[in-house]
Amino acid sequence: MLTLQCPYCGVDAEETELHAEGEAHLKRFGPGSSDDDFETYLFMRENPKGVHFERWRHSNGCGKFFHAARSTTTLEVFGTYSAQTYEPPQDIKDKITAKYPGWSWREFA
Amino acid sequence: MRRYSAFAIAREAARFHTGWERAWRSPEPKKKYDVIIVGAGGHGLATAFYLGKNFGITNVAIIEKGWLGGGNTGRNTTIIRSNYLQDPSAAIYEKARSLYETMSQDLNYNVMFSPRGVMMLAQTQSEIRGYERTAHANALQGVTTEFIGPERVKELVPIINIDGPRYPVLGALWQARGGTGRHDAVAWGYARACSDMGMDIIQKTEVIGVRQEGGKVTGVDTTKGPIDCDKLGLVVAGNSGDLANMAGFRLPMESVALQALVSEPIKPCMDVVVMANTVHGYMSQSDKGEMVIGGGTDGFNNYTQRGSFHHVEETVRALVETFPIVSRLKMLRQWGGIVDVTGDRSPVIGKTPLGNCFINAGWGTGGFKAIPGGGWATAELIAKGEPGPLSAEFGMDRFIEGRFIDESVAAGVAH
Amino acid sequence: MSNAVSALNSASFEGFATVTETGLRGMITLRGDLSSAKLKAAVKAATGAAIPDVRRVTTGKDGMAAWMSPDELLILCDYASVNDTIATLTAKLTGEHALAVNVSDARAVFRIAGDGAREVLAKLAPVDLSAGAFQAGDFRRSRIAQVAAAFWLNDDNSFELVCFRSVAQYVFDVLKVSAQPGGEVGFL
Amino acid sequence: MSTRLATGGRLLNKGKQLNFTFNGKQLTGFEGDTLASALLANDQMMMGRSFKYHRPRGVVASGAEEPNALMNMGKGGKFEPNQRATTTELFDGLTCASQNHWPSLEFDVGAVNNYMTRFFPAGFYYKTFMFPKFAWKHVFEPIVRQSAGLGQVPKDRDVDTYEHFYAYVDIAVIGGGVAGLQAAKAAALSGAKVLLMEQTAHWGGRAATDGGEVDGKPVADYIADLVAELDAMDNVTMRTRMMGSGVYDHGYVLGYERVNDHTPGNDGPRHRLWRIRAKQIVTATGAIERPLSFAGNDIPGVMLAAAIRDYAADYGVSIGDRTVVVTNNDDAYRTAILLKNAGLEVPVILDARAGGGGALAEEARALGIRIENGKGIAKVKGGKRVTSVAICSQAGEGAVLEEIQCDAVAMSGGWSPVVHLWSHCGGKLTWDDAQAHFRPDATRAPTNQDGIGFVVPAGSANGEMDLAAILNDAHDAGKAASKAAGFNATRKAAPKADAQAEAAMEPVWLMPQGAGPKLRIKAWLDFQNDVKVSDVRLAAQEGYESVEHTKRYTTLGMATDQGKLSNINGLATLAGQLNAPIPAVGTTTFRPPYTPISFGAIAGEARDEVFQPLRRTTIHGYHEDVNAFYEPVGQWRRPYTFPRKGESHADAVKREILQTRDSVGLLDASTLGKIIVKGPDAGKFLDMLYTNMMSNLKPGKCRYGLMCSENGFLSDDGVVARIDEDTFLCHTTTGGAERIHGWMEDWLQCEWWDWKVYTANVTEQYAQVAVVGPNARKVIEKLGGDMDVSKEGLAFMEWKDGKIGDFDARAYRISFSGELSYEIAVPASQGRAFWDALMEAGAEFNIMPYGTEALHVMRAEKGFIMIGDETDGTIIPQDLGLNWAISKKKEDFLGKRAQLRSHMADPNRWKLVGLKTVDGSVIPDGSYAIAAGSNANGQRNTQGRVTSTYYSPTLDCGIAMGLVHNGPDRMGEVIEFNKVDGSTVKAEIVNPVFYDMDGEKQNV
Repeated sequence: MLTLQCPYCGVDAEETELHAEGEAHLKRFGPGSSDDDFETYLFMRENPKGVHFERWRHSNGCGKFFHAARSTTTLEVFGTYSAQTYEPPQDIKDKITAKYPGWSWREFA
Repeated sequence: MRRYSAFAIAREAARFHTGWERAWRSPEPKKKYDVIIVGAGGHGLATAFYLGKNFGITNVAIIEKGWLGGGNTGRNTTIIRSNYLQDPSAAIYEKARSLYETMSQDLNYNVMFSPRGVMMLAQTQSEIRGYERTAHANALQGVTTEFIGPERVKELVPIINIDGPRYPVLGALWQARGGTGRHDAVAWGYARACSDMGMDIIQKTEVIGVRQEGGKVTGVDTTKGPIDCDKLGLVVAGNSGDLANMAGFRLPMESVALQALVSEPIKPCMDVVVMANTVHGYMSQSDKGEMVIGGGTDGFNNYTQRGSFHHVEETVRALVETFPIVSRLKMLRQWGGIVDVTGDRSPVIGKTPLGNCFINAGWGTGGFKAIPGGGWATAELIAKGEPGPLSAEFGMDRFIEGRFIDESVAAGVAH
Repeated sequence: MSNAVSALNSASFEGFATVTETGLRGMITLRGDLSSAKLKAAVKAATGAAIPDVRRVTTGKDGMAAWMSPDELLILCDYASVNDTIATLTAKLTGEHALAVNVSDARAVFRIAGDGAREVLAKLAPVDLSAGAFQAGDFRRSRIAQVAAAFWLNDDNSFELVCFRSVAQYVFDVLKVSAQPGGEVGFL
Repeated sequence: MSTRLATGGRLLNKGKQLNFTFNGKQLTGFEGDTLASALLANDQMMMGRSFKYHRPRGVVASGAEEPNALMNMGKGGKFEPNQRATTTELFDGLTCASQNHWPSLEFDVGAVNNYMTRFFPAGFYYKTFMFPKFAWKHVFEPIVRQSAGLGQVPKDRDVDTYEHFYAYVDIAVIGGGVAGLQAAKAAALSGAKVLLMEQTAHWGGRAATDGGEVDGKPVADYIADLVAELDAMDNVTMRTRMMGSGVYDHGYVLGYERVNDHTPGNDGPRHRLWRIRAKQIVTATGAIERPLSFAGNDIPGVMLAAAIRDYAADYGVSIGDRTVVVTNNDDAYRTAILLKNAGLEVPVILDARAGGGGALAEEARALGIRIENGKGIAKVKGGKRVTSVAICSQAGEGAVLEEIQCDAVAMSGGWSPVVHLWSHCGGKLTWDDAQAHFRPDATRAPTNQDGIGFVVPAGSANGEMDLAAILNDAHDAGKAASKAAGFNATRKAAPKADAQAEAAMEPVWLMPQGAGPKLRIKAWLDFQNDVKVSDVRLAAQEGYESVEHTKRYTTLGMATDQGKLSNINGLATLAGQLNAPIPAVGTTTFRPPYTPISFGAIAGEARDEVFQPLRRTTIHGYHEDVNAFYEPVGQWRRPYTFPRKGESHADAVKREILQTRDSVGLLDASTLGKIIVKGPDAGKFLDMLYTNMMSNLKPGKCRYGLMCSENGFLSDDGVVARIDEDTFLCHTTTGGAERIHGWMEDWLQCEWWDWKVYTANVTEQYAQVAVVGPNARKVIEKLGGDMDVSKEGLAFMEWKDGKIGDFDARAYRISFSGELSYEIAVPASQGRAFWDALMEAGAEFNIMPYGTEALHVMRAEKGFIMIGDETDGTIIPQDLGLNWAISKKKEDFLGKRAQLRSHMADPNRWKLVGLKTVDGSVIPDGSYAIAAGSNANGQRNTQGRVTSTYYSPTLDCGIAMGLVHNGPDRMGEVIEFNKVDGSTVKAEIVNPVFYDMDGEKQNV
């Protein structure tokens, strides 16, 4: 039963206030993109054993979508941050690096 | 292999059972095998078994990081049914169901297949239509099902509340020859038979790398050193993404927790399996008398084998509503397993971007009931290098083409 | 407006706290840039209230403003004056990207009063409702059992709770279950 | 025999006698008794039958670990099976019965299994019952099921209520024994908010029973002072009868409070499930004594040594007059000493240790008790009650040295910390060789969301067995927890305790250590499930070497006590057989709950009417008044039809349709979603959301639109009205409002966050009524008001604000039935009044309400698709001939790229057509159009399926819509649809618009 801090309203929200919305930082591919890119966008998932960047919505709360960096093996949360970003903030990346030196996730590390 | 029978038990009883031999050997790995299967769960062992039985390929190792049958095979709610809507699903699940019918005899190991009947309750008009559609599809697929009315539901399951104030039972899709089996026994029975064919089941050995050359697989690295092979099968529900990473490709899958629970045992009161998808719960009674209960998956990626308690809560309240007498029973134990869920929630059986490397994964919540069918189809795929009719539609290419096998169209949840 | 009735017509229940549907209330969803001077002035003009801090309510002479999200307030006022309040807001927000819409009839409001009020809510909402954690003027969107709701604490230690009108009966029913005599917890 | 003593019974109120019945017998006990102690006081040692062999079972323990004494409790709506007698507080009027026997506890036919023990070893059922093929299901399985199962099935609906409670604390302390109390105090001194919970009704655990001194006073006094002190602290909450049932991720703890189990007539809930969030959790859950494995250790009268002590000291009950004590440690001597001091006989203490015991042994010896070192029990004799024990050397194979008459045996195999709650969330264990048990490994605690340990074990739960060490450890645990929770830990020192020193225990996993097969087959590990030493050895011999394999093969530890007594003994037996060290074999996983918790408590308040929220429109009261027949649609309940007295549903639907087509009907359409989309980029945004163009819609106009998922599939439809330059109002399907609103917010917040668009879900602000039929205009006009609803004043696909009667209304001139139709929105608070006004105004036209079924039939007659019927999540708009609603001009919209993929662009996809049966009958719902031949899997080929099928009252025949291969090119062709009975029905492929093909009626 997870607790995540909503970066918008500051609430330490338990999971029943939240809705999981899948992998974060997916790049949308629309008309004109290749079949491979489009398949990757819609279906191919990082699914790591380790740190996962993911989307959540504070659905029974302020209604905002946000991102979280969370370990799928220990459920440690390295931070939550705005959904209006293209990559995780540096301080969160640093925190992950401190715990898992050499980690990487798609385009960033 | 010494056959199991009542006579054998009587013989052994006389000498205090000191004469029973090992059900399976515990060998050290050889340097090379024709085929390596990663994962000694139900699907992995069944794949190996049918490689031997149907194709005569017995120089096979099954490598397991824990103990055989210790993943989802030993954690599910043991439901066996084949009343699926789409042709490819109905074909493979019906194949599996029919193999379950004779499995105890085929393996000389009683897997306690109990064709007690499975019903899926219709509690909304759209569920009625969905299940009537399934019944019509099944009639053409050679799967025996029927849509029954609420009175028949009550007759088959006297403890059900068909007049619930919120969601009265309007009918059900009934598969009389669906049922349950003893999950551990399925793994143990296959393991014993595989071992008897000379295959090596290598437990407590983790695959840590996939070796390849020129785009083709050559072997695996394990915690017991490298092992070569001509062909590799990845059959590791819950860990498919991890293995795929080692082999250098990504999958259209995510791993999430699925939870189950049992009550304390009571005397027999329910002789069928009931699934109530509108309210998200299903229940059967085990031979020990426990009510075996399951519900939906968590929404987030997870490898901890611990789910979130509010899903247990949602499932339990659904069952208290559907079966009011369970209110004063007690939850004895809850647990979780990790399932791989694909983009259309149907499995993948097919080739991978790596040559001679094949995959069976993504069964979501439907893995146990498919074990013999999945094993049968995967064995054919590995032996021939190309999918046979049972797995033809289950390749990963479907995600590029937009050709999905979506079972959720008939029911909110697929179990 | 003689035809207008609230969801439960001011139904009430007396348990170890008192639960009352408070009747019709003016409510406006206001979306916009909460940091803009124009919006601040508009809310002031319409209600007399200041822009609330995160998860707080403010009160003015003509109404209240509650923090719903980083770009949304719930404005509360008399039911009869809601159209005027919207008109004021809209006029003051001319030229600004904003949305002010009447949601008075889309919602129901309950008051939970009495010593046990905190506990009645704490049986239904995953929120720390202890006196130290939840104080007068605090506002929280969460859920009540299985539906979304928002509530705040008044200076008189009573809670007011807003939910969607269609589930007013459900919310009233679960509040009644929570407030049943004999159900006092003795924790909060 | 067991009986009440004249002395002892510190938990009893002997002034208050209580009456209860067991198996129909009227018995009495005292306030403070457990059901088990009261039964024992009435010489009722036998309390049940075992699971597999139906052997007689007596109580073996005094607490939550009890595997045998399980009862069918209560009657009717308060009946509950499998209730543990040892944790059930006695109350006046309690009724219970023993389980798993027929016809009676004393004479049980099922006990025949007992005589077949040898033929039923572990896993025997995997090896037989295979022939003939269907014999398992029809012959063997029913026998197995009937003989298993323990408790009876409840018959009646539960009459009690349950609730949840959310609590947030800094530190939750689980266990109110001396360690829990001490830890709570240490934690509370830091200022942290502490919740202390204890599963029984009493504070202090067993420390007071076992004696010792703390800070110079008797431990019982120290506990009383500690309780008073904690009680006085504002930052501490203390709850008895509340079990810490499970520890979950991120500091979540479930507390299972049995509020009224002991006072069943009181107001309030029966159970309360606390959902606690704690920064830190202290597990002071104590330890459980282990049985010893010797032949006949399951015979009633053989009990844990500490339990015998508890019954004597706490409840004033003696288990027998002559109790043999058998042990591998010093603690059991306390039982002998207490019994002797109570005037009972202890004929011998058998100490398996060659070197014997320490100071406690000296004390026992001084009391004149015979002590035999290096000795053990070869065999217990007796049937339903112990009659004697045969003594042997522990080192040998069981040659009998002497037989001693006795009526009770007190056994102790050492103590195992209760590590369950530590382990639930991943806390790891370490093997303690000296005490032969697993204890928490403090370096590998379960971690929380911040990656730090959040569970701290305390006292004997942490492997400390001596009073002084327990208090020290608990004090440290409280300090550690407060520090980890962000407080300054107290500087106060731990109290000084003094208890008798104990000599080291020596592990004994089998007694005697060389016991042969004949003894091993009688040496029980799991009393309830009948698993013996021989079974575990057999499992290992057959290759079930993993502890999980052994557990599952033998059912060891899978009984209702979840192996609290059997796990370590079983594990050690397995390790012995495998010749491996115990820690290398490992443990099974500990899963919640610690002891079983009621489903009622888990479900909480969510039952009956509030099982799930029921959404009601403001017109719902009308539907109730006229007894509408409902269908659930999402959480709404919509009228399916409005049957009149004596009318069938089908007839009612027919009447509603004919009347609407003929004159006028009313539909409560309030459930349709309504979402405001406003801002300078609103048009651009809707162009991305809908497949068709919305930005060029003129204010005052309406347009039907389609929405697809990014995967290309049709997900929702509805009418969009442009309110002004900046503002649109989007209608969604009934189930779609929240989903589509979330979908909009998702794209606005996560992809196009620079677009200036605000949305608001105003679905419930309005009651919406469809006034439908040739007389619709007349009804509206009759209400008066200032709105011009004439053909010119409000043209088809326009909307307008104004007054209808007294009502502020917004009217949309749209039609889903093909008739002249107005959808009118009024403020929800006036919805019922508006509906009533329409009903009144329409009376002269014989107006009547119609339900969702009439709605469905009328739209099908008109060839309109319905989301959820024509679509099922696998359908793209092109399949439904909706290409006209897919913009060719737009570069991009959600779903566009997906629809370009090979399978979706495939001309062979099934396409929408109308279907008319040749014989006028109705095609069954869900039917498939069959094609020649079969596929490679032997499945019959198909060429289409129906999506909607109805009897059309308007056309008086069966009509349907369906998807057919090349359908639109095959007009006039007759194809066959299957029925479940194997027959088929023929239908002609026709245009899907059956009614008013040119749309004249809606346009009048």
